Amino acid sequence: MAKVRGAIVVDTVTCKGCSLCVESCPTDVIRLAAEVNAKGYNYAYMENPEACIGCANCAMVCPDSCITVYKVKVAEAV
Amino acid sequence: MAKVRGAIVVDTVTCKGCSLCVESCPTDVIRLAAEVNAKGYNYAYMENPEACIGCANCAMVCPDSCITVYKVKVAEAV
Amino acid sequence: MSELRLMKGNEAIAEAAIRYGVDGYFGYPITPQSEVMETLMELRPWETTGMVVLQAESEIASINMMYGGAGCGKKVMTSSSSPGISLMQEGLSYLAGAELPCVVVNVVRGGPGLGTIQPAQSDYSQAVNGGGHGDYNLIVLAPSSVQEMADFVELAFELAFKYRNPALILSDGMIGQMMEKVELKAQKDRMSDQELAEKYPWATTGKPSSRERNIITSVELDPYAFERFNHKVQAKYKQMHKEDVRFEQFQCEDAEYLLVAYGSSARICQKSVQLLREKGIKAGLLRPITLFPFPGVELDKLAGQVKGMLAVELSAGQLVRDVRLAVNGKVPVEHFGRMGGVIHSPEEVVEALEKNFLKG
Amino acid sequence: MSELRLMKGNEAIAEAAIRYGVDGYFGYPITPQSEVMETLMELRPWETTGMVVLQAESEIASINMMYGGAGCGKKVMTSSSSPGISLMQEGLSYLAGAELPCVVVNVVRGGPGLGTIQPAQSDYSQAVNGGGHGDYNLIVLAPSSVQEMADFVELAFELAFKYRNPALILSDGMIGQMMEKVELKAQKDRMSDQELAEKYPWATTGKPSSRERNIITSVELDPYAFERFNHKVQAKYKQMHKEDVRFEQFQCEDAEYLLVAYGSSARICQKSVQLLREKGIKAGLLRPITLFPFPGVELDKLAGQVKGMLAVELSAGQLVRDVRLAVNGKVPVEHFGRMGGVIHSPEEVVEALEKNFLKG
Amino acid sequence: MNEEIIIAGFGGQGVLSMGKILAYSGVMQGMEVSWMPSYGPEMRGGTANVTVILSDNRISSPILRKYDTAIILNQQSMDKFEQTVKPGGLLVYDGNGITRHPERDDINIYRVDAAEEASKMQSAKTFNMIVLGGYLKINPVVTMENVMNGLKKSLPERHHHLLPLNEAAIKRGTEIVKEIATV
Amino acid sequence: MNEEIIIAGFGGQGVLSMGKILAYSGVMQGMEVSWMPSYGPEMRGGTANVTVILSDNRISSPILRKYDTAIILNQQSMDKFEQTVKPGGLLVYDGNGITRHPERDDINIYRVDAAEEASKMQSAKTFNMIVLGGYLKINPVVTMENVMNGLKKSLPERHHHLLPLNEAAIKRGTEIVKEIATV
Amino acid sequence: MALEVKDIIKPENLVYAKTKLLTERMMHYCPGCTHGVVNKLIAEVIDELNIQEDTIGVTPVGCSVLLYNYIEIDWHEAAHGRAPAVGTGIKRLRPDKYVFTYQGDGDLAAIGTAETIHACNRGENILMVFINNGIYGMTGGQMAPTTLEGMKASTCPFGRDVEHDGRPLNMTSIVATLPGTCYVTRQAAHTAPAVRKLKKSLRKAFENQKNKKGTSFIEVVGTCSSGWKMNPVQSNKWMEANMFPIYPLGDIKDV
Amino acid sequence: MALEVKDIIKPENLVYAKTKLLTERMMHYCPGCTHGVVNKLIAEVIDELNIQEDTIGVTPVGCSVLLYNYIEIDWHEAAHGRAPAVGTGIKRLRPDKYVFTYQGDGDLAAIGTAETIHACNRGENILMVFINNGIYGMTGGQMAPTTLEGMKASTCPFGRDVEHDGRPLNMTSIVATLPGTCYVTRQAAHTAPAVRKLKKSLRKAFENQKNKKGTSFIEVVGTCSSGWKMNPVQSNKWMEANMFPIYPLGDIKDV
Ligand SMILES: Cc1ncc(C[n+]2csc(CCOP(=O)(O)OP(=O)(O)O)c2C)c(N)n1
Ligand SMILES: Cc1ncc(C[n+]2csc(CCOP(=O)(O)OP(=O)(O)O)c2C)c(N)n1
Ligand code: SF4
Ligand code: SF4
Ligand code: SF4
Ligand code: SF4
Ligand code: SF4
Ligand code: SF4
Ligand SMILES: [Mg+2]
Ligand SMILES: [Mg+2]
Repeated sequence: MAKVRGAIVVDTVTCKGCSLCVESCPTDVIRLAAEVNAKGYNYAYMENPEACIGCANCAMVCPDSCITVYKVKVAEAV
Repeated sequence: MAKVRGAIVVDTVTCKGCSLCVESCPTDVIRLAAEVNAKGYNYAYMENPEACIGCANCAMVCPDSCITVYKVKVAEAV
Repeated sequence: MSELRLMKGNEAIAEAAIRYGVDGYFGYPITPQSEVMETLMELRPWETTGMVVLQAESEIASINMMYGGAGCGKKVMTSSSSPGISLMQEGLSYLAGAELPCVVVNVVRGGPGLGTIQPAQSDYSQAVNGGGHGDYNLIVLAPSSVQEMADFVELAFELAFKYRNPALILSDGMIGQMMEKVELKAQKDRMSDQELAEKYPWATTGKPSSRERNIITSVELDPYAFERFNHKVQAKYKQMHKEDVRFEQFQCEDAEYLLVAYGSSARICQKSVQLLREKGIKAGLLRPITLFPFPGVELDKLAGQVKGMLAVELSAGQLVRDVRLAVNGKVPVEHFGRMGGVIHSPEEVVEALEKNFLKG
Repeated sequence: MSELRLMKGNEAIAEAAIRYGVDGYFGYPITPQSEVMETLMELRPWETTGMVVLQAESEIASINMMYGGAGCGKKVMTSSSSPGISLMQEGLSYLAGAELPCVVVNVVRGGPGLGTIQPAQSDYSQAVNGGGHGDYNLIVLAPSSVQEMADFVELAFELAFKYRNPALILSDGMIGQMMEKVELKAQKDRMSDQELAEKYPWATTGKPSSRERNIITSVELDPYAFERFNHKVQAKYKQMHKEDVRFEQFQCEDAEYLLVAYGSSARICQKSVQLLREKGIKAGLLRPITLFPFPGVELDKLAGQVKGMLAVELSAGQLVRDVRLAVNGKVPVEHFGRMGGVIHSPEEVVEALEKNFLKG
Repeated sequence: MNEEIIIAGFGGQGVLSMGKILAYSGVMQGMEVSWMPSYGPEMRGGTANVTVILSDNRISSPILRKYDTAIILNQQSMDKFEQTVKPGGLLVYDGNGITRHPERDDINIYRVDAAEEASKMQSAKTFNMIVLGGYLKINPVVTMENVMNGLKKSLPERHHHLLPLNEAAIKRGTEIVKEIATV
Repeated sequence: MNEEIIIAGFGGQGVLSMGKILAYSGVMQGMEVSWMPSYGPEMRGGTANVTVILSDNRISSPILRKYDTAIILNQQSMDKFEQTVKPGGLLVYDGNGITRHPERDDINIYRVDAAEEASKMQSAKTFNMIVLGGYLKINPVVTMENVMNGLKKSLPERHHHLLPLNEAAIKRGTEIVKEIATV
Repeated sequence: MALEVKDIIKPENLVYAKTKLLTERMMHYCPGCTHGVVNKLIAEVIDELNIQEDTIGVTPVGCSVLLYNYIEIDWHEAAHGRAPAVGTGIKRLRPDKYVFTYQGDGDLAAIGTAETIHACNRGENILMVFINNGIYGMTGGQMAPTTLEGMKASTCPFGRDVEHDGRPLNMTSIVATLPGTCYVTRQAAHTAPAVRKLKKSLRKAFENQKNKKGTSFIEVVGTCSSGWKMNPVQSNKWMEANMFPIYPLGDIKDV
Repeated sequence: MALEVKDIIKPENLVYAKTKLLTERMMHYCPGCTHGVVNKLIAEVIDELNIQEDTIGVTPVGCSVLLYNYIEIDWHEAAHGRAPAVGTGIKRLRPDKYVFTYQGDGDLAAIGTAETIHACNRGENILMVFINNGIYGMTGGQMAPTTLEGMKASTCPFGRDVEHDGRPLNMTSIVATLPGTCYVTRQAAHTAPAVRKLKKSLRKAFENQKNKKGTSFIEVVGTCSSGWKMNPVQSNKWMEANMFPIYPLGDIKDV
């Protein structure tokens, strides 16, 4: 049985820290950083990268198109 | 049994000869005159005064409020 | 092939528009200019030249449909009369702000308010000095015959496209409603979409990969950038004053008194000049054809020659301000005008000139 | 009881309107003036003075609600900024044509088009010379401080009712958005319907048997009657010029050069006068407070005294036309202005004056 | 040549088209012409008038206050325009419905009872052509040939079969016009 | 006295209200004042600034290009306004999030780490008052009494219970402000 | 013995006369125009309700622009399409008065669309009378938003082409969907029964206003013989045959 | 052994990236603004349909005025409320192009009411996108025609009072009644499923245009965290709880 692993890349320069991606992630991958970017926003990042399934929900709801999503199928580690 | 008799007075100065009264009269009382008034209109008049039942239909539809209606109840002439 | 016809000024505009190859007309009925759209609808140019004619839900919709069409680089026009033109002021300011060429016809009636439907020239200031907000001007042409109603369609479009600026034909109920003979030009082809894309690289045609996207807009939130834009626009107006001032002179060579009048008023004044000359008064007439750019330089020249000028217009005094500004005190400039739809007679103009300059 | 407060010009207008006893406000949001309606909605005057405040669906609806309220003899006002004011031009012409008093505030921003939301003075011609169609004028007041934003509400209504003519307060984004201290007047009572019926016999109040019906209208299809109406209106404007011209002079007594500026520009010019005087140049400032009626007579007087005038305005040159018309060539009149939302500094004005009159 | 004419009557009497035909005739004859109608909702009232000017020179105002000729087709127009005829000018009128006949003694007055004639001819539409014929008889400003050319130009193609009828009407007008007074 | 100040930072840092309190303090002290915000949708971008002028004389333009004092609360504002301080003028800034510190050597530079202090005080809302305290320490254009009066006037009644907290924050600001460079 | 007409025509026998609220001014409408009938009915209703002193009317730009010359009440003449805004201004400032607007189909359903919808949506406590004659009467018979498919007008001389101009707009059914309207009805004025019904509607609308129920909206489907190029009698027939199917008479909303 | 993140982030594994039709320009919207999501979706759909060279967009006056900075197509920026008229002008003269308008609720349902209704009634063959965030975002949060009952805005700081301002206006259901519209739907953009549906609607609307079916009208119920004075996440919740009952999602018309 194949498992799916995903990863996202957040453009931390343009991220406005709106948290919509955080809310939309089914596997609770994303958090907002404690630090702010140059615009003063707490940008998003992968807090639990292993949990990401590459579903792209986060990217879809991101108003600022900051998220790029990658996905691979991997053999289940039994 | 009482019969109803009516009569109308047309203001021939303001009548525009539109014929709407003619059309609306249930008893075919009204006609347009062959002559025109000062505005050039063939004004309305009672052609069959005996037929008038004073129903005021003509007056009601007259756009120019030219018609005054009178009505009396009379004993039926047997 | 050109053609001689008897027709109303309003009809002439419609006929000329089709023949010149106008792409679209958007309008809303109002007296005394409804014949423009009526004629177009009767002639159905969409079946011949492909010209679009649409009755809009209002003048505001018309002028904004113009904004859409003009942004595509198309030759679009509308016509209305005074109250309808007032409603277009925001739209005109946007058209000027987005540097869009288009032609608007105002067949003026007497105001203010609903006023009268009879001819007047009381929208001069609105047309020439600023009806809408912001520093902009329209190119303004004033026809004084049915022939010019026809001819100025072409002229207005040529100038509008030369400068990428809206042009207004300032007519009135007299010129719009009267019939005269008019020579209509032969039919021209409308410009193809391809030629258009080449000639008007600013037009929205759908963005090909070969160029940056075209944006028709009048917004600029950075004040310094917006000031630069404004300077650019002002430079266009300067250029217009150099290159495109048009006027007609009538017996000005030896004139001692000058009538200044445009449009329908100028027709009447031409007769007044005759009458004055018959009385031994050396009068002349300068008729501005372009009200913006205004023939101020020419008037200034004549100021060195004449003893007085009389601005004659169907209004309380609007053109007269531009005349005064042009001569800047060099000669006395007086005003004569009727209002509210009353047309002055040639004789009244004669009297007015005599009263102002020759008596007491 | 009057009260000292720190507030924005826009807020001051709202506060002053309530305190003066205005009956109704109709408006539509637009930057930089939305605080006027916002302040009113926050203050809920309908619960205190009974003043009506309604957000309309557009500026066109606003100005026509004004027409309804004003025809009833009520003190009604609206506010907007440039594009919104352009949309009101038909309505303003109707209000003038029906001789209705009311107050419109234009917190001007840079145009043309959507332009910028930064301050400008580029709606001068629209306000003063004819935005709408027909021969009419608005009474135009130009505040140059937050205090005047408050004070001119009353002044505008007094003049509007004196002449039965709409009045416009021509402000700009700077005066509207800035806070200054302002002394607010004590609350006045609104006029009762009964008093109104007596004071304004022309107002629609429902027709009692004691008078003819009142008709608020601007239509007159008979040209001669309409011309008479127009003459009557023009006579009002003459009277305004005699009785109600307002201006402020600053160091004009011995001035050799005169700055002419209004509103926000005049504030800056006051500093420029100081700077010029420090440089030994005898400058003065005339600030028109009423732009219509324009203080032309005063300028003409000063033309006999000064060597040159510089009209300073946040526009390409609109006020300058009225200055030139006033002095009619007696002295050179030059123009200096920034555009597009850029505010000139006092130093730039100094330079402009020097460049125009003192070098070469 | 400079002829300034007002034609006035009820709407529906063909006032405007009569003016247009006259103007077109002028064009055919190489003259300058202008045709200026009364316009707008006052026409609702039922009256219409048109000013036609035929001239050898450029025409200044198409709107006038005095006329060389008035062609008057109802009482209201008589009341309104009788006094606008220049002294020595011409007034042509249809007597139908006229309750107060023209009274001026300084102008030439002719009458053409076209309404009566049209109903005799059983062709109400020719009314205005009869009037035109009457006028042209008195003042032949344009030749009949040019009138027919003008008529052709101002009628849409689909009505060209009516040309003979109209010509006959014009002729009839020239026959029935009668002098009332001349100066 | 004539003090021309720009206060600039993120929206939400209380830039505008800080300016208003300062201006109201000036009013309380009998000065002429003006307060002019940046306005409109450019505020969407997340930055805000306000120009405050306190003066003994009538104020001409409330919009300036050079300032006596710049109070700068983020990097963007540092980039935009550092150069606008008049030589010999004052720049006060909060070090939080500043990646490029001020570099001018012809002005007086002070730093007040108000963000840090506010989070220590567990009261983010007092941030701007701490900054104000720091500024007033360096340039006491208004007395503390008038500042408190101004604060009272500019806060709605329902927030008056916060006055002591704000006063404490202002005091704290006077304590933590530190000199970076002076001319 | 037959009664003579002159014996019938006596004050005591009077059953119908021009209401005293109508002025002496002769109406400027063309012969047979629906406007005349509706103008009269409004006058009658105001008279019967005895609210002359408390009524302010708003006329449009359209053939009824001069309606203010005919009814003895106070009036405002509004700019084209803006009567609902003008009516709003009046009513908000004089809530004690009865306010009604009177508009044609060009005025109300073309240029004035926004004002119509928003006054109704706010539920302005006024009466709006809407004369739908399917044409721009005043300006000489141009196509209106309500012109029928295939119907000729001067700006669609070959008949309205719905591909080009869209289908007839039914404003009355739109305003009926708005929560601010309390009474929406479509009536006619071409026969005596129609006139009676219309009068009832008008009366009800004024009563709604008294009861502060919101906006009452009365459409009157009417004719324009000049614009339609038919005589008045033909026009009525054409209206029955062609207009009524598209604009069916009857109450649409009554809450 | 667990896969490293850097091993996943490889071009061949890419499943979602910013479409190339979006420019590099950073959007000026506030954090979490619905405009950003919808702007992006439009770009994606134009890209996917490969109609970039054939599409002309019309932006309104409202927060999305500068939308033209973000998508790589030709644009017109229209005056407040007039986008449907501008779109009409473009489409009539360039019927070969895809034309869409994008408007806020103030723009489309207040000042632009007449233009909206008449473009839809004529059945202009365009797409109209309508972002209903119940407020005037750009000008600082004033009441819109669609503001909910009791909802606060800067011109109704104590909540919309329906007695004073009328009830929320449902423009979408109005335009659905007009014969000119072929597809009328109400969608949202706050969750991934909502985004997928909305994208489908957008695609369908462009296809309708290709097939000359008339006006497609897509309302997107959205948030304005700045105007509503909530954070973006709260805003979405509030929207679900309060906006959706009044503006229920789903297709209203599809012919
Ligand atoms: C702003 C403006 N636009 C256009 C007009 C011209 N106009 C006068 S009435 C009218 C339409 C009349 O039609 P309708 O409203 O149906 O009334 P009707 O005459 O048929 O009763 C128009 C377009 C005007 N007066 N003002
Ligand atoms: C004629 C005119 N009136 C008013 C404005 C001011 N204005 C700009 S955007 C806007 C409304 C914005 O609200 P909405 O359409 O809902 O868009 P949002 O910002 O919420 O997306 C207004 C009233 C303007 N620019 N032009
Ligand atoms: S949705 Fe986008 S902008 Fe918002 S926090 Fe996530 S990445 Fe940042
Ligand atoms: S792709 Fe899916 S699982 Fe991964 S972060 Fe985004 S929403 Fe979460
Ligand atoms: S309805 Fe009236 S106007 Fe018409 S013909 Fe009869 S009386 Fe005359
Ligand atoms: S009252 Fe009745 S019966 Fe008599 S004429 Fe009139 S309609 Fe006929
Ligand atoms: S034009 Fe039509 S609507 Fe107007 S008055 Fe004549 S018939 Fe009535
Ligand atoms: S104000 Fe509202 S609509 Fe505008 S960008 Fe911000 S969140 Fe979006
Ligand atoms: Mg109609
Ligand atoms: Mg919105």
